[in-house]
Amino acid sequence: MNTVDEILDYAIDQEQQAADFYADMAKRAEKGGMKEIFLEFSAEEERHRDKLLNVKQGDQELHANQAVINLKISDYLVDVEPHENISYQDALIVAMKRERAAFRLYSDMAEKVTEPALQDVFLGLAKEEAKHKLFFESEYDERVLKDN
Amino acid sequence: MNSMLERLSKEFRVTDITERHPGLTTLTADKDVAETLLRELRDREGYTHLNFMTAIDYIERGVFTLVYMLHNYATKSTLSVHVNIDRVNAEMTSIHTLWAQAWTYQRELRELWGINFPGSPRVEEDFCLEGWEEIPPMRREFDTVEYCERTFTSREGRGTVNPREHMAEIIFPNRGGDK
Amino acid sequence: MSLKDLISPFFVWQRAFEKPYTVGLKPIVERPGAPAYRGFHINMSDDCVGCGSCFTICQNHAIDMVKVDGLEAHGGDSGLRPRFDYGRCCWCGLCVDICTAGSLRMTNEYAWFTTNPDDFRFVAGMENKSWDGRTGGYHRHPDYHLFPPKRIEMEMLAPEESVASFTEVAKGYTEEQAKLEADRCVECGICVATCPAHMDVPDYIHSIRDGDYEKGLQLMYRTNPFPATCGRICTRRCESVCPVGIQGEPVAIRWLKRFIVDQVAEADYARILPNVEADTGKRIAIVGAGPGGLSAAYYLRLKGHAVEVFESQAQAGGMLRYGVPSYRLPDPALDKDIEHIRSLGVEIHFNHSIGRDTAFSDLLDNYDAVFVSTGLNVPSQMRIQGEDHPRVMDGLKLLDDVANGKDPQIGTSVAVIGGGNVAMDAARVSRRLGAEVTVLYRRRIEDMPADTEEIHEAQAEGCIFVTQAIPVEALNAAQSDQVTLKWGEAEMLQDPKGGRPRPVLQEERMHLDTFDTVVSAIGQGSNLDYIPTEISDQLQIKWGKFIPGDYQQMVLNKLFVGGDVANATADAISAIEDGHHAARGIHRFLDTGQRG
Amino acid sequence: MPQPPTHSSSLDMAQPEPIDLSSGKYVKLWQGPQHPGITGNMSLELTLCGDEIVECKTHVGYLHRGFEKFMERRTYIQNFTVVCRIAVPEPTFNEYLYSAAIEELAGIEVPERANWLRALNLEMMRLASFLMWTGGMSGAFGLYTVPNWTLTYRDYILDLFEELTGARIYHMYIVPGGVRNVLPDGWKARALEILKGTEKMMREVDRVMMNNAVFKARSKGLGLIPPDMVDPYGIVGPNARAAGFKRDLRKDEPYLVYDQLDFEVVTATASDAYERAWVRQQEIFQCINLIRQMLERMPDSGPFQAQMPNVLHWKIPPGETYLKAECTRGEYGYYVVTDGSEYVRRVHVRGPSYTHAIAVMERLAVGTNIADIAGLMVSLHTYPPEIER
Amino acid sequence: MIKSLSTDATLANAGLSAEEQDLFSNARPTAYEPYSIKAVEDFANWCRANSLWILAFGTGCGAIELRPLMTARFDANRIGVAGRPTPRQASVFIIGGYSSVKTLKRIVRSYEQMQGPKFVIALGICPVNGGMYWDSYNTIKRLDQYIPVDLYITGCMPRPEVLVAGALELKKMIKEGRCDGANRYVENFDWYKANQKKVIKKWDMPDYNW
Repeated sequence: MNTVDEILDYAIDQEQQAADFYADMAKRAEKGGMKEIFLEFSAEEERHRDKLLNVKQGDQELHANQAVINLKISDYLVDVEPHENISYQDALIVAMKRERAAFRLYSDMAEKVTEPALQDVFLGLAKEEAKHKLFFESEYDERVLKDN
Repeated sequence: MNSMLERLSKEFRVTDITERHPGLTTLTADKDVAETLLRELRDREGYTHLNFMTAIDYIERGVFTLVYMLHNYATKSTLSVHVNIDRVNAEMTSIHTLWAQAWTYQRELRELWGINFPGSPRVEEDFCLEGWEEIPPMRREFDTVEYCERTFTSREGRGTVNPREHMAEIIFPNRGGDK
Repeated sequence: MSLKDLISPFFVWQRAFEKPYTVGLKPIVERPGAPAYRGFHINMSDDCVGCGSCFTICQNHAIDMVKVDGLEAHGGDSGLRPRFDYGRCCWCGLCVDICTAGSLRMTNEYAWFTTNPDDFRFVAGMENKSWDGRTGGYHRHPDYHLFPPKRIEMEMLAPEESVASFTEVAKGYTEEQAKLEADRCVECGICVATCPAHMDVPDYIHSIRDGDYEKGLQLMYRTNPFPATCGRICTRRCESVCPVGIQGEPVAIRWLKRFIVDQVAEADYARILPNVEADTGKRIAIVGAGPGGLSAAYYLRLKGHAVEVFESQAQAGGMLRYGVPSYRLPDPALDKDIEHIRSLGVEIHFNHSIGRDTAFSDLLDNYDAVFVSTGLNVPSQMRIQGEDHPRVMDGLKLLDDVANGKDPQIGTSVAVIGGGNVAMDAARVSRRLGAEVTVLYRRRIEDMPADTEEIHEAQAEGCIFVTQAIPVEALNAAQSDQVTLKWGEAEMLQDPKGGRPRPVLQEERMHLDTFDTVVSAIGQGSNLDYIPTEISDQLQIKWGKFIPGDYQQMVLNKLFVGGDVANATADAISAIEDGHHAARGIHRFLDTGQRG
Repeated sequence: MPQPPTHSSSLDMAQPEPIDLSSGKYVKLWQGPQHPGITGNMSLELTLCGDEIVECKTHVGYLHRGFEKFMERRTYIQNFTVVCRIAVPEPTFNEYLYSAAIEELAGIEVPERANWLRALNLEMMRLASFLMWTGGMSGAFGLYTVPNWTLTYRDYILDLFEELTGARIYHMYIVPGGVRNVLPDGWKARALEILKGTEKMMREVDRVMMNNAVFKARSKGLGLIPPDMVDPYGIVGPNARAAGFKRDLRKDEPYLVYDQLDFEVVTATASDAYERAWVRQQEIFQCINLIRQMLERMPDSGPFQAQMPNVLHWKIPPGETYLKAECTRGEYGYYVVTDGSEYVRRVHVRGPSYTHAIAVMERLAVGTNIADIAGLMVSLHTYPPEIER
Repeated sequence: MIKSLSTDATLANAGLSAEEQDLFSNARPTAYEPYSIKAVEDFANWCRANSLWILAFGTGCGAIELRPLMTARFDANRIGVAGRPTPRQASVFIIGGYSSVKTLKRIVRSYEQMQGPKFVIALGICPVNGGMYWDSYNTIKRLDQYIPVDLYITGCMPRPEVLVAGALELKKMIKEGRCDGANRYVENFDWYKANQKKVIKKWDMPDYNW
């Protein structure tokens, strides 16, 4: 991965894989209502993919310097294995963890490469994933940690 | 004071003697002894001042209660003499010879309550009202709002909405207790 | 006549050299009204809640409550605003004195003349007038009240006494206290719209003033078959919008409700309350004997339908019995409500679990309608490392054990995690079991979803509150019957999109504390596993909750849902209304075949 | 000084021989209701022989609003705003007596500070009312300077009222349970300043009016009230005090804080128009003195309203009471009957003008001159709205 | 408002007894015709505006604020306002608040006795829509049903300051020729009379001329 386009292609592929993963989960989900949730997640990932496609075509830009809140919820949660009878809470954990992993990956890559242009792309992608993580963490904060 | 009230209850068969507050006592006297009682109170007991006289319409009991408020300057005590009279063909002995302002009160009572005081000067004359054609207005059955709506006109364009009903209509039209 | 008498009048001349008293020819400008002058009205329309107290007190009928453009009725605001008729107003200021919201006042403007008498009419605060923005004028003195601003204190067990047993903490009003408290109601009816069940609050409070408690009970049962319960543990959204509470304390609607129920003996219920209508021959199955299910059962039974309730537990009441500790809701009170429902002929099958003992599809096949109200009974996991530690327990289980008379073995030091009502209950129950209790909560006290009252009582009973504390791990402690909780401090971060602030863990500020037991009470979810996939696939379910249509009806015509498993608020009164509304829908559906 | 008679004889209420208007000897003349020489909206039906009045009949009812009727359909708190309209120039006494009667029937104890503020209001009202009367009295005898002074100072007092209560005329300040507001900052100093000016002005009025040869000549001997007329006619207040009766409710049956204040009842011997004016003149000074005493001694802090129930549905147990206070014209009284409901069962307002303007006026007018009738009327100090309510 | 429908040239004066019929005229009122030359009419209006003579008839509580108005503090004499004892000399009739039915009779009588051009100011709330006495059996609720009103001043009571300002406003209106109340009375005479007779039960007076 030496060019910006290559990196973006990789990232787009990752998002596509995620979308497919959730679509597959939706098919397999047994619990009432979880199908819709996974389809929503899948759609969310497709939105991410589309955004990167736009970036690749030059219609949108990635911002390496934007500030994204890190709620750090996923940092201390245990890993959950996705399965057919997964609950909403666990599904969110899966999603958060996936976004967190991607975020870590891009951050590491940014540290490793020396070329500033590539570094910017990786940082931009990391921020993008951080935003995605924030989306799921907010959702978790709102719907699971509601203390009723 | 007490001895006087005792004497009154013996001689005039007054009842319902109640002290309302220090210095104000109410009692009820029969219609036929009322005038004598008032004269007695004025001449022998020092109740020389007639504060006022008025009537209360106890429509549920079918009586007018006439109230004579007398005051004794020497003992600083006030006596409220109640006399119940029939609402139908209401009539009472005039006391205009006892106090000079009494006939004015009697004119008022005649006009606003429809209580007659035979022999009272100018009692037939209009007092507050002029050309009044309805039942005397101070009687309880006279509905002043209904009369106003019938006789006078109010400005148009008014109208109010009850908050509770309004909210029920907007927020929960099909909910709540069955109507 | 003396000479002096002739001369002395000439003293008038000495005034000829004085400065005249006369005011100038623009007296309105020169002489504004005094700072407390009762002039023309002004209404802070944003603060006004449209309660109509001004309308009620106005002896001249000078005020109309009118709809105004741009204002809609919503919870706590009728959307109406007072319109003043200056062909009636006498500027007595009673409307200002009674104004519950404190939004209405008078300016010191006093001049208005016109050739058209119909001009003298305006909606204060909504129409532009020359005196808008004036600061002077009459307002109510803070120490002057036309109704008592403070509520009558409910007598409570002292904290040291209350932690010693499970005796009910609130002692209930005496008749005298209840009448005084009922007297504070201004009868605006704003609470009615806000109450999920739309109870006729002003009316039953009125019946307390009249001393007619039987009528009060009848009024309550029109919309709520759990008055004894709600009179103790209702979340009372009515009180949160009570206009009396804007400048004082809201009317204690909950305690008054409880008072009415306490006045009427259960034996008299049958005489006072409505009886069952003639049998319709329809059969209805209800899943779950919680407030939602039993409320539906009650109203359906009244209409003459045969009702069967399936309950997996050994007793009816659902969360009210197993989730609410008895110092808040003693069993006799709950039983009073439930017994009346059962006395009408509602049949409850105990220890009967749908999915296990009867298939869900059988219900749909065998009954004319099915109402599902299974509640939220699965505690949410914290999903942190070490959560499976034997000394970590969930709050619902603790409450369940205590309700069933089992000893949960919590030891003497307990950490409760969470800030909801379950957490408060778990904490206070633990106190009663003799433990030192620490409550750890992610956010601040004011963010706690638990009742303020409960928080205060928990504090009074000696629970220690540690806020902005996020548990991250449960570790083995030195002693095997203890657990060490690793938790970090949190900073509150404003959500840029709005919403309540979110806590963010600060890794550098971690703590390790050791407890005998850690009780997690961070929330509950539903369990809908009893519904087979082929049915649930047809239904609208999201986040573990049903999404019902009108009249609580699902896509399957026969299926109605309600309670915590179908609403966002997840409290008893909402469940009761869901049940009532579903009953209305079921009756309508069975009667006319109409969908909602 | 004549002593009040203990026994009064029966009144001779036999009507005089009807006057034969067709004889041409008599003229019938209506004075009022539209007439500058009349106090308020009322009228006198005079029969004249030359310019001497041989018969006088008072006609009232031009201001009849039926208060006692519509008060029966208003709640207790609503009525408090209504009652002040019963006597326009002196609304405060209505507010006080109505509130006090309601409080007595409802068993409400008013805080001490509210009592001082109430008494202060009553005395200020008395002062303002007397000032207006002084203007009317001198105006009735053709002295138009004095009204310009007194009405201006009355206006200054109304300014004080405005600051304290929020209104000039209808203060609606004394409310069942207490008062509505407390003295604003600096109010006392301004009040003392105005009292000083009023006192100075009243000394000048003393010279210009009371020591005026014309005024003396016209008012002395006019409308003489003999002492034996006082009780049978129910004459009260300054009219009775001018006839030698030392009767003042503030002294005899003290209400509010009057038992803590230092004052003497003013009396005169012959109750003619001049002496009645003189008594009122002295009472103005007494009034100023009382206000000063109160300003000095009244508490500056503390509650000013009793613990009140919710007035929107205030019920008062059955009962009846009659409360009275000494207003500028004498005994002002409220007779209130309650029946346990949210509405008052019966309110009767006893205004001293009731007898002064009708029975007394009709008697005193006979034999006086047509030119003096306005002066006689003002000297009795009558307010028509309290007669017919 | 309805225009006069009656074509009768004379009034019936039905309230009068036979012997009184001869004592009063039965002519109908006539409307005021402005001068044909505008300058003359303007000058006449200027004169009228600067001598507002008020009828000294305190019909209700509003009279209480007329005293400060006419004395030193507010001194309405400055702006040409003076009190007149008789309606024949007065051009402004100030209705001081509520009017009872008994007073209304005298108000009508006084108003009709006033020489034109004449103007009516209604003080306070009661003449507008009944005010405090909206449920009183003895007060009228809308003054404009019985006599025409040129200017309303709201308040209870309107303060002397507003009365001064109101008088200045009336002056302005007169100068602009906008005060046509008296003409309205003539044009809708039958309507006003019908309203008056509806509430004044004892109509023992002529219909218009005194």
